Amino acid sequence: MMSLTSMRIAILVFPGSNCDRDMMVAIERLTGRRPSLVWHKESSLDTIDLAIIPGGFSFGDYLRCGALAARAPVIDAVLDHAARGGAVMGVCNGFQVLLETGLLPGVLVQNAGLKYICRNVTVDVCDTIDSPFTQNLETGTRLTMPVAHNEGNYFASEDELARLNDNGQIAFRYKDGPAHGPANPNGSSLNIAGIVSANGRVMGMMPHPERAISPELGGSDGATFLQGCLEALAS
Amino acid sequence: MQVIVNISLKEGVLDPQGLAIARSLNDLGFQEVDGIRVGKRIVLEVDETDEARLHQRVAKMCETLLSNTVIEDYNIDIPDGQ
Amino acid sequence: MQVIVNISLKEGVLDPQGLAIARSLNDLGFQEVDGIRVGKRIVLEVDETDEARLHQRVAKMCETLLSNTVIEDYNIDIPDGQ
Amino acid sequence: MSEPEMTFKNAASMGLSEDEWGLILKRLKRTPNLCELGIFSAMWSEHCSYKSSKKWLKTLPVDGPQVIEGPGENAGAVDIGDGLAAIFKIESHNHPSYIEPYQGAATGVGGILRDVFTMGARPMALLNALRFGAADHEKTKHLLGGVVSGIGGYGNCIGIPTVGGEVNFDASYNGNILVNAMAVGLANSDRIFRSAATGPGNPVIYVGAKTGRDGIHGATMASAEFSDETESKRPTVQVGDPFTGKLLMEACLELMASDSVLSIQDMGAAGLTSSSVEMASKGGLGMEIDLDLVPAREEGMSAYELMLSESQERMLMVLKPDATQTAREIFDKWDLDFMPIGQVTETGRLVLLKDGVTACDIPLDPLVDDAPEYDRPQAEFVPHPVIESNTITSGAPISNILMQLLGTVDLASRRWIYEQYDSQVMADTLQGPGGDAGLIRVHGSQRGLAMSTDCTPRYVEADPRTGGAQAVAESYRNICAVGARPLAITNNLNFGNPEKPEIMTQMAQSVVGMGEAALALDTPVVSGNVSLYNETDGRAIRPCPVVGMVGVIDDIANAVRIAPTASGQTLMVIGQDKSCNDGWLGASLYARHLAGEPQAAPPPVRLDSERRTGEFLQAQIGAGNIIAAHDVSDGGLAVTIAEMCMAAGLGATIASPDGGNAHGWAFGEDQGRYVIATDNAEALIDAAKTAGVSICVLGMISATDELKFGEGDAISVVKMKTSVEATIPALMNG
Ligand SMILES: Nc1ncnc2c1ncn2[C@@H]1O[C@H](COP(=O)(O)OP(=O)(O)O)[C@@H](O)[C@H]1O
Ligand SMILES: [Mg+2]
Repeated sequence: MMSLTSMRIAILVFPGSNCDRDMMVAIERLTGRRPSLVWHKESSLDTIDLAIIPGGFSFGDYLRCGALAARAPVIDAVLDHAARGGAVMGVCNGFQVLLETGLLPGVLVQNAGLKYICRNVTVDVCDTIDSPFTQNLETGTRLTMPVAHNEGNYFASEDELARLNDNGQIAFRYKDGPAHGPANPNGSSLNIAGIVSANGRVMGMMPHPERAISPELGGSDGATFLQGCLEALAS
Repeated sequence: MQVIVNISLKEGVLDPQGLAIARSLNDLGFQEVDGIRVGKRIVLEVDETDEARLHQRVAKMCETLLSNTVIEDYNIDIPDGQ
Repeated sequence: MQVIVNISLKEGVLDPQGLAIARSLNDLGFQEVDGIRVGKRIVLEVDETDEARLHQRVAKMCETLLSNTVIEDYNIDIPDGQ
Repeated sequence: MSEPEMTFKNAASMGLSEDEWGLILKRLKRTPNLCELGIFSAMWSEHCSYKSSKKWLKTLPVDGPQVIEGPGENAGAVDIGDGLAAIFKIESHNHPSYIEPYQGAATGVGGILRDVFTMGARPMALLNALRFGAADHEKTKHLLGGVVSGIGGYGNCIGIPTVGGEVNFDASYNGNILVNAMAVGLANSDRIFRSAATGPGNPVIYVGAKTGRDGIHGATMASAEFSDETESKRPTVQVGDPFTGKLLMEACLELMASDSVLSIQDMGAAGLTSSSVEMASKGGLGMEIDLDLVPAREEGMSAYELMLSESQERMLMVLKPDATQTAREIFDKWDLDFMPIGQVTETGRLVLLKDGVTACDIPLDPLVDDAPEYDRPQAEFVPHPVIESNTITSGAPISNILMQLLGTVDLASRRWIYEQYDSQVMADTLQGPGGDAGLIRVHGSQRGLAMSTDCTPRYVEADPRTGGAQAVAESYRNICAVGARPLAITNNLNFGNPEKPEIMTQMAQSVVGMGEAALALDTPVVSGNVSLYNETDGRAIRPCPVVGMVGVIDDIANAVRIAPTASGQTLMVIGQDKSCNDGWLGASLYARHLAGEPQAAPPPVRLDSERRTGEFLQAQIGAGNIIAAHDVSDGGLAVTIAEMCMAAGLGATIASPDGGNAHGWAFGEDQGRYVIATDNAEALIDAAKTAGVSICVLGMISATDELKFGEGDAISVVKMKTSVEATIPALMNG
């Protein structure tokens, strides 16, 4: 097992990304090592253990959220990395980008309330296939983290949803918890808040773990989640 | 009947989305793209068979809700042969 | 030349905006509205005079970027008389 | 191209008076052309010249050891320790937001952010002060929905958290809403950028988005009254592009770190005109610009249009001559236009070339220094009478009245609004909207910045001087209530037509009150904005001099919020003594909703005790003696206590006053008070005695769902919360 400090983590930065620094700070706090920020025009990635696509409004969310970012040069490198079984995590806008690249199935459409929504939500950790993103979290664990998005309403065909469900690819579902308001903030199918790929190596999620890394910021469940992932990837 | 409402930004109104998409297309090798304007295309199913009345009602919907007449223009298209 | 790309959601794909607009129109007294689907209408200025080639290039733009073919259909319209 | 000779008629259509036209002719010694006249009219508009307000703004206190940069630059700057400066300002976008609420509000946010990063600061937080018409007015829903999504649309996308603000509803804003946006940024104190041009011969660079025909003459429009006619004469609306705004912000901050920039100015109201004129005149120099080099979005734009366009996301800067290449590379990287368009000159003139000929050649002094300044007449102010509480109170139980008040839109939860704002991006938000002050951590340190915006227009209308002071005092309380030390303020003066003496009185007197309070509370004014002519068809808005305050807390671990944390904690009120068993109901929300809002004097503001109480609270929070604190504002003591219970999800048992007027006690809006929760009541009482601050016990937090006043009926906390949370969603969905 390698130590967390020796992990090589890249955070991709697109014009309009705005949670890149937050993610960098969170990861550095947990690993003691600053991840590298990789500009979208780069066409290759150094060998890495994890690629993270952070939240924000890449390319202004114009056309479709994540669409323009998914065609940026650096994405080819991410696809190669994923094809080699490399781990990839997308948060919020990063999740939208991953759907646009096809690394994960489905789409995120506009919230059912047609409004941007920023608040804490509670998610339930689901029983998933073997995945570094969930293996250190017990099924049924409740995590409270903020969401902040306008397009977080997960949609896929009935067949696709059934497949995700049966394969254990649903990682997080919105669940009633201490947070204010309805459990599902956006109308997402099957209350999906996060999914993993068929091989478990790619994850997309709407809640922002990097914003929930200490009690003064309103909670540490994001740190719990990230720590679990990092340890799994390091082992 | 089916009605199509096309909504476009008035001339001169900045379309940041169009600019960003055009730039991306250029970057992807579509150098021939000179400009893009993005509008909406709203397809309505309306329970009304009289074309004149349909047109008038849909115009009212555009003025009331569908278009932001300060910055947008709209046009109404009732496809033939319905 | 000018090209118009109409992008619409495939049948069966959820359209929260369309649903909400239809509901609002009903609430505003437009009871005759039965359903709405919202799509995009993208107007491109393209530096290409050969229609066949134009069509082919724009189709490629649609496949590469303009539409998400998992959930959207597109059609390309090159207005006459340009 | 020949253009018709300008006459007074042209000047009048741009909002200039006959005297002002005469002054232009005299200064120029000739007739201006269209472009020159446009430049004069923009620079002499109320918006750019402050011609009606300057006399009064000069009376505000602007100094203090904490002040690094007072009014006059793009934003004010105060020292927060550790070599850092908080840079902040508030600005209005009232008229554009009424015409197109989404874009108007979005560009308002974009504009205030540019003011802050122009100074070299990275923006850290946003706030907004909003005024809409009556909740049931036909336009309110549309305007509120549009403004809120526009604020979110810009702030969320650019990635700056919105951490606070305020909203009022009042029929006087039916035809003229107020949208004021405030931004707070952080910079190194020794790396603050200013706008004065330096060094004749240095290149003048245009960066950012291209120029189109957006919002031409927005500055003069913002200085004109509304009527149905202006509503139909809609100018091309400015469209915000937060994506380009974000790129511009990153590019400018990157460039500023490279030691290339000599001076920089954003293009806000009156675009290229005000930026070039201000840079040159502040530097005591001149400027020459070739308008053919200005990156344009549309074809065939005239000199007039290029100079007056209010296209967003643009900046003008003067660079060190040898830095141009470095700078260009940075802007290329961010895919932004970068264009040298002219140079600094020694002439003291603004010279513009278009199509190879001189399109404008005017001296700068008259544009700025000789701009008209008016001492407009005021009407005599007739004070509203002081009304005794027993003349308007009834014998209804406190519980009934409390539920009624909590059900009004005035006291409704603002959650529907602020959940549309990303309040947490940048991961330093310690308290977003929903408390007294927004609180953010200074990244990587234990220090925090607290901020709040406040104004109570009904007080200002009833007594402008008291109302002006009250706005400062309420902001001060909101900062103190989280445990922070107030530092300085910015202000946004929103009034009607200053040519009417009674409006002039409102403005002048409230500035006087604001100045007195700012001086007494040691919170000097470091920046601000004036928005006049907020009238529709001759009817003015309720006066609204908004105050935005910033404070600092040295150790964020000490900060408190409004929610008590456990049953058994003692609730006390600081700033009020036991004998106070009546209360000031004049101009209160109680009077508004239960007594038909009679004309009445507002509660007085006592600045010396205000400061004593505020400093006592800060000290006690710092010492760890206070668990939760909430200042007493709209709705009085009972509402304050109810809000604390709702935030905690806990009940409370409150002793009712002995005798006196129960409604006055519960709902009076006497100033200078805070409700706190503590485990250390004894220690607090002793400390208060020493500090000369009044304090008294109200009751105790209970582990139940019941808020109980004396022997009165218990009120369910859950029910109260359901009620306050339901009001705005019902308004917006209904
Ligand atoms: N327009 C707004 N934008 C963001 N937050 C808002 C807005 N309006 C109100 N809030 C938040 O709601 C809470 C209640 O507002 P208000 O009653 O004005 O507070 P106070 O009485 O302490 O000044 C505050 O935390 C405030 O920051
Ligand atoms: Mg308060």
